[in-house]
Order: sequence, then structure tokens, then C-alpha cells
Amino acid sequence: MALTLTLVVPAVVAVWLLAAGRRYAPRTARGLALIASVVTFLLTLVTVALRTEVDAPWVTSLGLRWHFAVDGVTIPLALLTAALGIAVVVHARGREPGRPGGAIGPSGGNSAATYYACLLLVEFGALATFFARDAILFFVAFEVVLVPMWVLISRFGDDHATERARADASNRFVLFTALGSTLMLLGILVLVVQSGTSDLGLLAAAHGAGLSAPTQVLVATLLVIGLGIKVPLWPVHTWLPPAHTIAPTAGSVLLAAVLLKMGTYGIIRLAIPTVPEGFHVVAPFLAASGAIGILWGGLACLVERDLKRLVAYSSVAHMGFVALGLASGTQTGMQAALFGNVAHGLVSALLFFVVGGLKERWGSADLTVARDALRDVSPRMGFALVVGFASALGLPGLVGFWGEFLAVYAAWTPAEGLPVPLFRICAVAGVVGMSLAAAYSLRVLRLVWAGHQNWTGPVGPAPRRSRRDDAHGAELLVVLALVALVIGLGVVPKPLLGATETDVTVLVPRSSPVGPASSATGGTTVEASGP
Amino acid sequence: MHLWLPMLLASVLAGAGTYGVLARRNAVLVLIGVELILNAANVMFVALGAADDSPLQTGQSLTLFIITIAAAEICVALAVILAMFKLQGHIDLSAPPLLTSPDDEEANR
Amino acid sequence: MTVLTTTTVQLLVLLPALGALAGLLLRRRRAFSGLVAVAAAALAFVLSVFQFAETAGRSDVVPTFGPLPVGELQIPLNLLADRTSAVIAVVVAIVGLAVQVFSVWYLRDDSRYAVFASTVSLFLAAMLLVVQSNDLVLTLVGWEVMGWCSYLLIGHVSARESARRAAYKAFLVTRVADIGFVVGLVILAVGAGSTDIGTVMAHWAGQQGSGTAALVTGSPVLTAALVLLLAGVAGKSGLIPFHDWLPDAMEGPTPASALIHAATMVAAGTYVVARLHLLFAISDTARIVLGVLAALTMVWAALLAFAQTDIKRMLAYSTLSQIAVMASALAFVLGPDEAPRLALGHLFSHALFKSLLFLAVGWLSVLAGGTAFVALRGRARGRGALYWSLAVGLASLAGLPPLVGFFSKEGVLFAAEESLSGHDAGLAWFVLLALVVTAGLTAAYCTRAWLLLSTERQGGLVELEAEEGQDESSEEAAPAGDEAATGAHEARPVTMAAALTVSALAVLTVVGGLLLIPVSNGIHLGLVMTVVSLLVIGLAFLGVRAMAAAGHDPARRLGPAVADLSDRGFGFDAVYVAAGRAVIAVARLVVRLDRDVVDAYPRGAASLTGIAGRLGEKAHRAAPSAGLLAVVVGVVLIAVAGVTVWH
Amino acid sequence: MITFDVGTLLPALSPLIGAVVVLVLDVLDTRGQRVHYAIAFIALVIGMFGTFGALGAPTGDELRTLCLPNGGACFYSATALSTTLQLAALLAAAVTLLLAWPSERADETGRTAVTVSLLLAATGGAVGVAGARDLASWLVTLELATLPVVALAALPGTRRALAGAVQLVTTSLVSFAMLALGAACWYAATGSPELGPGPALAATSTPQRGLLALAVVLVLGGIAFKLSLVPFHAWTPTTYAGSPLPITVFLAGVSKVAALAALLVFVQAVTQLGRSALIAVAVLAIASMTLGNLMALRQNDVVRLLAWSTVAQAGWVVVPLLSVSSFGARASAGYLLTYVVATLVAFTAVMMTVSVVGARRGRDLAAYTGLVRTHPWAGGALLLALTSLAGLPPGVLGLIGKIVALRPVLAEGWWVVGVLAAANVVLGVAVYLRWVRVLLQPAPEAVQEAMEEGGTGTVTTVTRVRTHPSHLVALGIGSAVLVLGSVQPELLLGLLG
Repeated sequence: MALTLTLVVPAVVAVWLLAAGRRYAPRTARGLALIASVVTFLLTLVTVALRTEVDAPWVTSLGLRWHFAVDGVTIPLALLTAALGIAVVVHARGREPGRPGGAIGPSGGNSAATYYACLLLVEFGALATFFARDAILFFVAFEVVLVPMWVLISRFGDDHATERARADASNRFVLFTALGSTLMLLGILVLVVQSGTSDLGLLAAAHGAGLSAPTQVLVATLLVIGLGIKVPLWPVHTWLPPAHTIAPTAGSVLLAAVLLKMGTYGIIRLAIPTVPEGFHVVAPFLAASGAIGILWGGLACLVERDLKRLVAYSSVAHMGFVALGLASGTQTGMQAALFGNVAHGLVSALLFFVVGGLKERWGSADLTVARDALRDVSPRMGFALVVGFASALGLPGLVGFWGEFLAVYAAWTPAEGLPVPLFRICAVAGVVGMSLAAAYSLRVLRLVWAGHQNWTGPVGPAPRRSRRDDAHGAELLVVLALVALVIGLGVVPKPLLGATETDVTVLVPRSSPVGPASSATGGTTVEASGP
Repeated sequence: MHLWLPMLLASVLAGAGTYGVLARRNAVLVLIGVELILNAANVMFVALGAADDSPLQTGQSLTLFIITIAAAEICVALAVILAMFKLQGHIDLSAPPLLTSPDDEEANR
Repeated sequence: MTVLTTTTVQLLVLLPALGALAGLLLRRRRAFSGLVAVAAAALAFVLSVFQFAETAGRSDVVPTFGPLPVGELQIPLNLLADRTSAVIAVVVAIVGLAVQVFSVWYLRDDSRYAVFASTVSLFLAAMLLVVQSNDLVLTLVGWEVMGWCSYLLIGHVSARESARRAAYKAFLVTRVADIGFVVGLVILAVGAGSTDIGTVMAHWAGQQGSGTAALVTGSPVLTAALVLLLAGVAGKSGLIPFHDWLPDAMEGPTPASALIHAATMVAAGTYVVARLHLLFAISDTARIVLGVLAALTMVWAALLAFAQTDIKRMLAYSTLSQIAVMASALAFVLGPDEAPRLALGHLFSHALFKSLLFLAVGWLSVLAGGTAFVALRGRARGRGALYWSLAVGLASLAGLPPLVGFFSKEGVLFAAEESLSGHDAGLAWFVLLALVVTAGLTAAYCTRAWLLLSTERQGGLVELEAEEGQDESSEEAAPAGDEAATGAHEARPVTMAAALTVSALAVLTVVGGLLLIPVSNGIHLGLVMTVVSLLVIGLAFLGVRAMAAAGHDPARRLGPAVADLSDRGFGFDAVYVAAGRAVIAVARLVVRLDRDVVDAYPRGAASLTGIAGRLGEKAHRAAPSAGLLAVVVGVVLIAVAGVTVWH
Repeated sequence: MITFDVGTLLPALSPLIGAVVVLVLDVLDTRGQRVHYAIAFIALVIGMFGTFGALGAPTGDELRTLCLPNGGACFYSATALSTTLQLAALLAAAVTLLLAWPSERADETGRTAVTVSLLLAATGGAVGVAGARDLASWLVTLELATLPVVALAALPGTRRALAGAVQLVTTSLVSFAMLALGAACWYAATGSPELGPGPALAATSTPQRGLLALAVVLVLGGIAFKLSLVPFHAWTPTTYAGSPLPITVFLAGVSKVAALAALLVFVQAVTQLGRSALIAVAVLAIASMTLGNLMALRQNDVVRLLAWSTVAQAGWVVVPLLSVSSFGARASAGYLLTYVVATLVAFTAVMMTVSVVGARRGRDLAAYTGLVRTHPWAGGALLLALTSLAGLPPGVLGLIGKIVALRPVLAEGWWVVGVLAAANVVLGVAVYLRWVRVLLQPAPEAVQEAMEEGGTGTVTTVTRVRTHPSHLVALGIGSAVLVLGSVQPELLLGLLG
């Protein structure tokens, strides 16, 4: 029951806002949205606590069931989504489109209600995706987020950008993702038709029993490519930077912190357990593309001028680590991927809130413009920025570290049968990527936080500007909460890892026993391809 | 009697008809081509109907149906062609028609 | 183990971290944050002493969060409390406390003092974590956090571009070196299936014991892992080729330099190697690499130190060479666990006298308004405590008996001497030579520094003008950075606490020899080497005295060119710059590829649809006959397709 | 004597009877204008009621009638599938009727009777063909569904209308010739007029199975014209753009249903097709998807856009037939339903806009700027319809339709076709979102002010035009079905049994 409500509440409120919202003042609309998101969050907590489950027939002629449930893999992402759902609504305070000083999008009439409705719809779609336990239902939920996010980008996008640029960015987003999800649908359908059920639980339990090897490979390929576009993996990532650059702050946050996760989550949920052999064949390519993505994104960040694009490229790099962990096919890799997923969710959310705020203040996110040192002008934003980028460069004690380190470890010892040398190369690439991350993070901090190298203005502590210059009110609240999470989970990662542990053992059979035995095998494999 | 003779005739008719449809630009001639094809069908029906001896003379009755429908078709077609001739002054099918004219506005309202 | 030890060790790591957090939260109230910082350090000191008492002759494994559930890999996240960790913890805590107390006075006018203090506390926590860690992951955590803190401290005065650059350089160089470190750790952990240091060593050593042919001298994999590990160590400890970030790190406020150089960051590398020395003992290759790197670095740095025009930079180079001296001890295998003890012994003494030197110099710089020798010329005279502190510090650095530096250095020499007869005699000879040369050079630059600090400038007009000339040039070269060193403090007297701190360190440096006993199991003196080194030191002293006749700067005898060159670290920085340029070039290439190749497909598809559409429109001028043609052709096509095959 | 079950035949009969009644009435009283529409509407409603008999029947069994004595073949049967299609046709016809409903200004042409009766006749044909089970009635009803439309298209007598009509009539003639030939071949191959699995199976083993194949492909070609599959689509844009909007709606709705119904009758008769014939189907499907989307992407005239989108959707309709089975047939019908509903709603919205701003402007994409704000109901419905055509939520109905259509394809292992279809999904999304973007754009200032006054605004003229009530009814029916279908697609798909 709680589960159903969790999904129904945001959807209904969103529809209501769309239908009747035109008469509402932005304040009213925000109130409704806020209530909705808070209720959703509470309901999510209840759902997670009670581990409730809904299973009712929906489209019987398709064998499609209204089947939602919760498990360890879902919990962190669901909570993250629900929490960010509140965050984005709170953060939009005073920024509504069509308001004087409203920072969101070009104002066309009073469209605040539409804006909030889109946010809620995205939240609804993401939650449904994470809770779905039916392959086809998963696809349907997966599609739900497309149109609202498209609207967010094209309608409420950066008003400094031209109409054309906004159209381009939003279309790239929606077309790429539509292609991806349709390919995924093909994979799902082949899988469902071949194995006769679309229940993810049964599919996972079967571990691909009764599916011929070619079928498995076909399914795995379709699924990985389709979901990979959403992740986004290396060669198909080009939709991300423009989308992030144009999207409003909240849009970028949801995009990076929630939508991208749907891709990796899909791989974990759909591809790996249902067609293990097929995935085994695809894994090396996944790993390679992940590794390339790590280096590619890191390098691109070194010379990127636009701060938001930079963060977008860093997302590509970080998701590369997740892909690497997934590809390794071991439980460690899976844990790494799941942790990395959430970690990147938090970090990218934090970074986009801060960077978006800076862009609102500066009018542009161009790094080549010389500005006062952020640590002088607005220390709070500066602090948040430092924490964000420190975590982005994988600094231990912050949430970013664990996922990446474990991913590298997992890549060094992939599951049996995978090409060890390739994976070792990928692991090294990962570590190199970490130092690239350090390079670009510090580059940004050096330019933005510590002051610009060609800055000719007054050196030293500049006078504090007006209160608006620094984070305050809602923005401060959101940012601080994220900072707390980033540090807290970084210092004590155990709860998060513990939450996913048991279900990972369900999804992936333990590849190699631990302890001395594995040390022997580990040793020998090392021998096999030692330098 | 052997079926191959009527079949041959049918195929010749069909071929001729198709040629007419393709080669002719004059609408009426195109109609004639269509008629030829239809008659090919009729020939087949009759011949085959003669061959088998089902109680309800299938072949022959089908032929009648075809003829009737063809008649109806041709009526409508001729009507349209007439109107075309009135409006455009020619019945050349290969000529792209003029679409814009003042009367469209109110006609479509 | 006792509950007491457990909590002690946990708190030892935890308290400074909490101190950092609290300091950050209280940053508005300067007094509080200062108080918190000092208190945290003091508590850490007490706890470390307590641990020292507790761990007499035994070692305990201390749990923290409990193992991490990460599938196949085991990450117990344990700490270890034994004699070694206890001693090093003590010295770290001492230095930390000294730095905190001192910086309360030193950074009095700094608007960002609170942040500085908290960073130092965090730094302390990280180093203590590395010291206590019994888990590769925890080591890595502390290791990286230290790097980050050093970044923050060096870039503390971020108004100066030079400071920003130095911080950037420091972190980047160490991080690049860490590529090796991380991969090495991963290899070690993968082998053992666990990151527990005990397990790891048992596994690899056990493999060696199992005596398959490949493993007699350590498997190639182990060697690879260790060498990679060494890369990281070289980064943090500033061995060639990663050494050049350290002198630039002088951009940080002097107390920060004291912290980084004396006890924490640079020492961490040595400490980790000492911890894993059991493995290094197996792999000759790794030890040879270590020995050679160390030998080169110690001489190179000592050479550079001599002609520095800025005393902080001189001290920085001396740190480089001293760290290399420690490391060189680790290249040998003596009795069970003996080499590491000697190395750590030198670490211990170096921590004491180097922190002493830095704090004293900081003090002096406040009085003199700069750290360039020109500014400091003769300023040490008649400063009482400060005068003697500097004297003791430099003497100990030069290795004069009976100061602590003497004993520890002799220990290292002893290690090398001992292994002359070992199966790695070649390495021993090489290192020994380097050590002796370094001893001489060290004595030389210490003498020079002392002469410059203690003797007034005298001489003719020409000399003066020349000095003036050098004055300006060196003003530029000098970091001149610390807000403290702007001379604003001339009026302000040093606080008792700060003065006491320095003096206390001085005392420790004098009596440190005794404290050394527990560290390296008594005093090790090789008779021959002692004599040799004392001779060398004496010669160097006399030589420099001679060069400095009539109050000249001995370095000036080598000509200004040398001075400039050594100020620029013999231009080693260029190598880094070149590397950076190369990476950026690759990055630009990547961006171009991203735009023109990877993204070409979607754009191409878009334009393709456009073209196709246009063609389609051309094909659809609404001529009826065309439609008919299409129909018939279509049917024929399908017919052909459909009839040809039928089954 | 042949059995004759009125109840079963009612759906087909009532429109035809209605047509006759209308004509008679017109003879009696030439002034009756709207009464014709009323009668027609009643006739259609009765027809719909007639379908409930078969729909209510337990799944699987079919009501047969017009059977030869002593258990001979039956010429008419109503399965769940066919009956659903009939219902769809009747609904579509009703909506068309509502859209064609004359406003206060009675039209002086006095053609209402003709128009209405033609509409009814065509509807009757469309309904009949779904149930036809023998060559004769199949051919007759199929043509009955086509010919009146030609007349309707030509009726306005404008140049555009005529151009459309000419295209339509010539193409339909040729395709009818093809159908006749196909029928002849079928007869030659099977020796029986019955369109059932029995004869076909018997024939597949005989030497004349080549003829059977020929029959299949000829029929396919003939019907492909009505479905406007590439390359038989040439008439579609011209005719759609030329004929009056209600007739276009009829073409887009009822005719498509009729065509598919006819095709399904034939396909279900031919229980197995050669792989190459299937390849032909696949090629047709993919070709029409691609060309349709590509062309639709460039249109600024919304009617032409919808015309081309019809071509694209036709591809989606036939793609499931790659599995020659009741499975495939149901899937195809299911997709057709989703398409018809969405298209009807879209056209209704267009109609409303046209009725406000006039034909020329109303067909221009620009006229829809900010429609969601200026005319929330029409705008919202249009948005829902477009997303449904694109197969994206909130148009869940269309999304489910895509799943339904693709499932048989992959079940038969045609995954290459699947991938191509996926590419076309993307194209389709581009096509429809192009329109949606316009809908969502902020409305022009003039319109904003008009909104304040409560008038209905458009780009240029801000006039208070009261939208025609019948349009609103049509919109209501359409969007109700669309929304219900999106919330619970089973309501539609379940009908197919």
C-alpha cells in the first residue's frame, strides 16, 4: 500500500499541477510540490522500512504485472531519489520561471506549476524504475522520465542559451535516450519471449537457464548498449554535456544524480542476473568502454572552459568506474558499482547545485573569466565546492573514494574466464584516471576557489559582498545536507555497503572463495600475466 | 479441355492491362488498362469455374461480382475524371496538378 | 589486549580528526578554535605516551568500524599498536603539538587561522592513522588525506599565485606517484585476498618460504608490486624524480613546513616501507631501486642545499637529503627487523631537529621580516634562546656528537657498513659512499647557514653593492610569503608559549640520543664509519670557514650563476612543466576527437535524415501516374520476392 | 437454405440501412439537414450495440452466419478480433460524423444527405469486411469501404480536393485489379471461394502452391494501398491534404480499420507464409516507417504531417504480421487500435483549431504555439495524442502499442527488423516532439491578453469563437478513450481476446 502511494502521490500531484496549475501563484505551486515530495520521501522511508511489495495484474494480454518491491539494491537509490526530490523543490525557491529574478528558464507566462510538475514526474518515473520488479514494467517506468526531463531542458533551460541551442540539447537527450530504451526493450522482449516470464525475480533466479548461448549474447548486447546510452558509456556519451549545460540546476541535478543511475541500475537488475553467460561475453567491452570513458572524461575536463560541461564530463569519468566494477562480474565489483552509483549521485548533485548557483550569480560558467577568489567572496559556496571536487578526485574519507578504489581492485581480479590482461589494463587506466581527476579538480579549485591566476584585482581577502553572493536560505540548507552526506558516508561507508551486500550475493554468485585458496589462485593468475 | 489456354489468355490480358496502366498518360486509357486486368481475372474465374463442379457455380458467380464492382468503380472514376477535365482542362495523369486556387479557403472552411 | 589500549589507539586517531571538525565549526571564534587545536594535539600526545607505556614488548590489533562487506575481498580495517607505532606516534604528536602551539602566535593576524589550525589537526590525524594502520586501505586513506592537507596548507596564502602553483604542484606530483602506490597496494591485496597487512605479509612471505624456484628472490609479481609501491613512496618522501615539489612547498606558512617536513608527510613514505620491510627483504630488485634512488637523492639535494639564498628552501633540500638517508637504511637487511629500526631512528631524530629548525627559523623570520639569507644576515646574534636553538638544530643536522642527529646518522652508516659483507655488497658500497659525501655536504651547508646567521656583514663598498644586488634578486627568489614575514610583527613580542616550544624542542634535540635507544634498540656505532664521518664533517667545516673568510657568503664564491641555478632546483621543474604540457596536448586532442569524431555520428545522422527528406519531397510531386508506377513496381517486386521461394 | 442471423450481422447492416433511410428521407423532405446526421448517428450507435453480442461471448468461440446448409462453409463470422475492429470502425465513423456535423450556418450545398449516406455506406463496408469469410463478400465489402470515400473526397470539387480524388481513384482502381487477380489466383490454387485455413492448407501441398503465393502477394499489394504502405502510399499526402478535414479523418480512421480487417481475414486464412513473403512484409513495413517519418519530419502543414505519420504508423501496423498467427494478428489489430484512437484525437484538435483560425492558418504548425495555455483542453488532448503516437509516456497507450507490435517480431526472431524499428522509434519521437515543442512554447502576448479576457487566442487574430459543441463531444470521447487506455491499456487490448 505504502509502495503504491509512494508512486501515486507524486504522479497525481504532478498531473494536478499540470491541469489546474495555471491559476496558481508560484508560491502555491511550490507548496503543493513540496508537500508532495516530502510525503513521498516519508512514504519511501516507510516502504523501505517495511520492505513492502505490490503485485497486481495490469495488462494481462501482455502478461504485464503492476509489480513493485524493495530490496537492498533498490533502497539506497530510492532514498537518494526521494531525498533529492525534496532538495530540488526546496532549492527552486525564489527561482521560479516567470518571477522577477527567477533564475529558471525564459519566463513565458506563469509556468512555475509546470516546472514543479516536471520535477515530480521525473521523481515518479525514477522511483517506479527502481521499484519495478517486472521487466516490461521497468521499461515503461524507464520511459516516464523522458518527456518531463525534455521539457525541463527545452522549456526551462538556461535562458542565456539560444532557443536553437536549447532545442538541440533537449533533442539530443531525448533522442539518444529513446534509442537506448528501445534497444533495451528489444532485449527485454527477446528475454521475456524466450523464457516465458517477465518477472525479474524469476528471471534472476533462473540465471539464464534454458536460454541458448547466442540468445544470451544477443540479449546482453542489446541491454548493455541500450542502458549504456543512458549511463552514459564512452562512445555514446555526447548527449550528456550539452544537456547538462543547458538544463536548469534542478534538471542537471536530477539528470546526473538520478537518471544516469537508472542506466547502471538497469544493467545490474536486468542484464547481469538474467543472462550471466551473455553478459560474460559483453563484459570485456563494457570494461574497455568504461576505462576509456574514465580517461576520456578526465582529459576533456583538463581543458574544458565551461564549468557545467566540465562536471558533465567528470560524470562520464565516474560512471566509467561504475561500469568497470560491473564488468568485473565479481561481488566486490558489484558492491563497488552500487556504492559508486550512490556516491556519484551525491557528489554530482552537490556539484551541480553549487555550480548551478555560481552560474546564476556569474551569468555564465566560463572558467576563463577572471573572478574574485570564491573562498573570499562566498566562503560557504567555496567550502561546498571544495568538498565536492575533493570527493570527485576520490579523496579518501569522502564518499567518492570507496567506489573507485574497490572498482579498481575488482577490475584487477575479474571473475573467472574474463580476459585478465585487458581488465588489468583497465584497472591501471582507472588509477590514472583518478590522478587526472585530481588534476582537473584542483584546476577548478585553483581558478575558482583560490582565485584566478590572471586575476589582477585586489589580492587578498576581498570584502564580503551582499548576502545574496553566498549560499543562504534554501540553497545553503540543501548544499549543507549534501556535504554532510558526502563526508558521513565517506568516513563510515559500512551501512551503505551492508545494505546492498545480501542482495548482491543473490544477483551474482560468489566467483572465487576468499582466503588462502583465493590467494593461491590470485597468485597464480598474477603469475600468468605478471609484468 | 486443358486449362493452359485460358490461363495464357488471362496472362496476356493482364500483361496488356498493366502495360496500359503504366504507359498511358490519358486517364481514360488508364481505366481501360485496369479493365483489361479485371477481365484477365474474369477469364480465370470462368475457366476454373467450368473446371470444377461445385453446386453453387463459384467461378461464374464470382465473375458476376467482379463485373458489378468494376462497373461501380468505373462510374466513380469517370465522374472524377470529368470533374478533373472541367477544372483543369486536361486529363493527363502525368501532369502535376495545380493545387492553389482562390476557392480553397472557403471550400475548406 | 586490554580495552584500555583499544580505546587509546582509537582515540589517538579520532581525537585530532574531531578537533579538526570542531575547529572548523568554531572558526568564527578564534580563541576557541586555537584552544581546540592545541587541546587536540596535547591529548594526542598524552595518548601516544600512554600507548608507548602500554605496548611495552607486545603488539595489539585494534578494531575500528569492523570489516567492510565487499564480497570476496576482506577489509578488516584494523589498527595496530606496537612499539614502532608507539614511538613514531609519540614523535608525531610532539611535533604536532609544537606546531599548533607555535602557530597560535605565528598566525595571530591571519584571518584564516582557524582553518589552518583545523587542517593541521586533520593532518595529524591522518599521519597517526598511517602510523597505527594495520590495513592497506587505512594506510592509503591516511596517505591521501595527508596529501590533501598538505595541499591546503601549502596553498594557505592563496592570494599569491606562487602559493597556488606550489600547492597544485605538490598534490599533483604526489598523486601521480600514487598511481604506482595504489596499483602496488592492489596487487598485494589481490594476492592475499585481504588488505590486512599481517595477512598480506604472511601470504607473500609464505609464498617465498614455499621455495618454488621463481620465488627464492621474491616472485616477479611481488617485485613489481613493491617497485610500484616505491614510486608512491618516492612521491611522498620526495625521492628523485618526484623531489621537486618539496622546496616549492615552502610557500606554506613556516609552521606548516615544519609539520610537513619534520614528522608527517615526507616521513610517511619511510614509515610505510619500514612497515612492509619484511617483503622488501625478500625482493632484492626493490631494495636496489630504493637504495639507488635514496643515494642519488641525498647527494643531489645536499648539493642544492648549499647555495640556496633562502634558508627555508635550504632546509627543504636538507629534508630531502635526510629523508633519503633514512630510506637508504631500508635498502639493507640486517638482523630481524633491525634496518627499519635504524631508519625509524633517524626519522625520529630528524623529526625533532627539523621541527626545531623550522620553528626557530619561523621565529627569526618574524623578527627579521623575511627568510632570505640576506635579510637574516647576522640576525641570530644576541637572541638568547633562539640563538642556541638554531645552533643546536644546525649542529644536530650536521651530525655533531652528542646530538641526536649524530647517533641516528651513525646508525644508518652502521647499517650500510654492516652489509658491506652481505650479498648486496655492491649496493652497500654505493650507498655508503653517498652517505659519506652527504655527511660532508650537510656539514658544509649547515656551517654556511650558521656563519650567515651569526656573523655581521663586513667589507668594502664593492661588496656592499654586490650584496645589494643580490639583495633584490633574492628578494624575488624568496617566497617572502608568510603573512607573518611581512615584518608587521616587529613590534609584537613572541609569546612565552611559542618560545618555550622552541626551547623544548631544542632540549629534546640535545638529549634525544637517549630517547633513541628504545626506538632502534640501543645505539649503533660503527667505529670506522664514525671516525670517517667525523673527519669528513670536520673538513667540510674548515673548508667552508675558509671560503667564508672576511664574512663573505661562501656560496658567492661559486658565483651568482650557481646560486640562481640552485634556487631553481637546477631547473628540474621544467621536466614537470613539460609533462604537464604533453598531457594538455593529449587532452586537446581528445576534445577535438570528441567533437569531430565521436559526436560526428549523431550529427551525421541528423543531416542525413534532412537530406533523405529533401530527396523524398522531390520524389513526391503529386503526379498520379508516378503513384501508379510505384504501385505496379511494388507489386512486381513483392511478387518476385514472394514467389521465388516458397516452403 | 442459407442461415441468416440478424443479431450477428447487425453491426454491418445497421449503417447500410441507415444510409438507405437517409436517402429516402432526403427524397421525402429536402430541407432536413441535421436530422440526417442524427439518423446516421443513431444507426452507428445501434451498430455498436450490435457488436456487444460477439464481444460478450466467451473468448475463442465465433458467431457464424450465412452458412450453407448441412454444415457447409460460412460466409460471415464474428470473432472477438473482427468484432473489435468493427467497433473501432463504428466509433471512428461516429467521431467523423461529429466532426462533420454542420454548425449553425447550414450549408447551402444541400449535399448533407449524400455525404451522410456515403459515410454510412463506407462504414458499412468497413464493418462488413471484418466479418467476410469468402472471396465474393470480401471483395464487395472491401470496395464498398473504398468507393464512397473517393466520392466524398471529390465532393467539394476544389482543385486540391480533385487532385486528391484523382490520385485516390486511380490508385484504388489499380489495386482493385490486383485484388481481383489475387482472388482469381486464390481460387485457382484452392478451388474454393472460402477464405479459411482449410483450403489453404490443402493447397500448400499441391503443385499450385506457387499460385497461392502469387495470390497472397497480389492481395498484399492491393491492401497495402489502402493501408498506404510504401510504395503504395503516393496518394496519401495529396488526398489527406485535399479532402475536407472530416473526410481525411475518415480516411485516417475507418479506412485503415477496414484495410487491416481485410488483410487479417486473408492472413488468418493463409496459415503459413514463405519466409521470402515475410521478408516482403518486413521490407514494406520498414520502408513505410522510415519514409513516413523522414517526410513527416519536414512538414509544416499539420495535415500533411499527420498524413505522413499515417504512412509511418502503417508500417508499425503490419510489422507484427511477421508472425503469421492469431498472435500476430491480434498484435497488429491491437497496435491499430492505439493508432486510431491517437490519430482521431489529434485530428479533432486540429479541426478545432481550424474552426477557430481558418483552414489555411489552422494547418500551419505555427498556429499551435502555446496551445496548451490558450486552449488547455484541446492542447492537452493533442499533447497526449502526439506523445501516444510517439510511444512515450504520458501517452502510455502508444508505448504499450509499441511493445505489443514488437513482441511477435522478436518472438519470431526477426531482431534485425526490431533494430530498424527501434531506429524508427527515434525518428518518430523526433517527428512528434517537434510539434509538442510548439505546443509548449509560451503563447504570444496577444493571446495572453486574450486569455485574461477569457477569449480563445491564436497567432494573429484574437477572436471569441465558441468552439462547436459536437467537436467538444468528439474530443471528449476520443481523449476519454485515450486516457483510459493509457491508465489501463487492457481495456482496449483485452477486447481482442
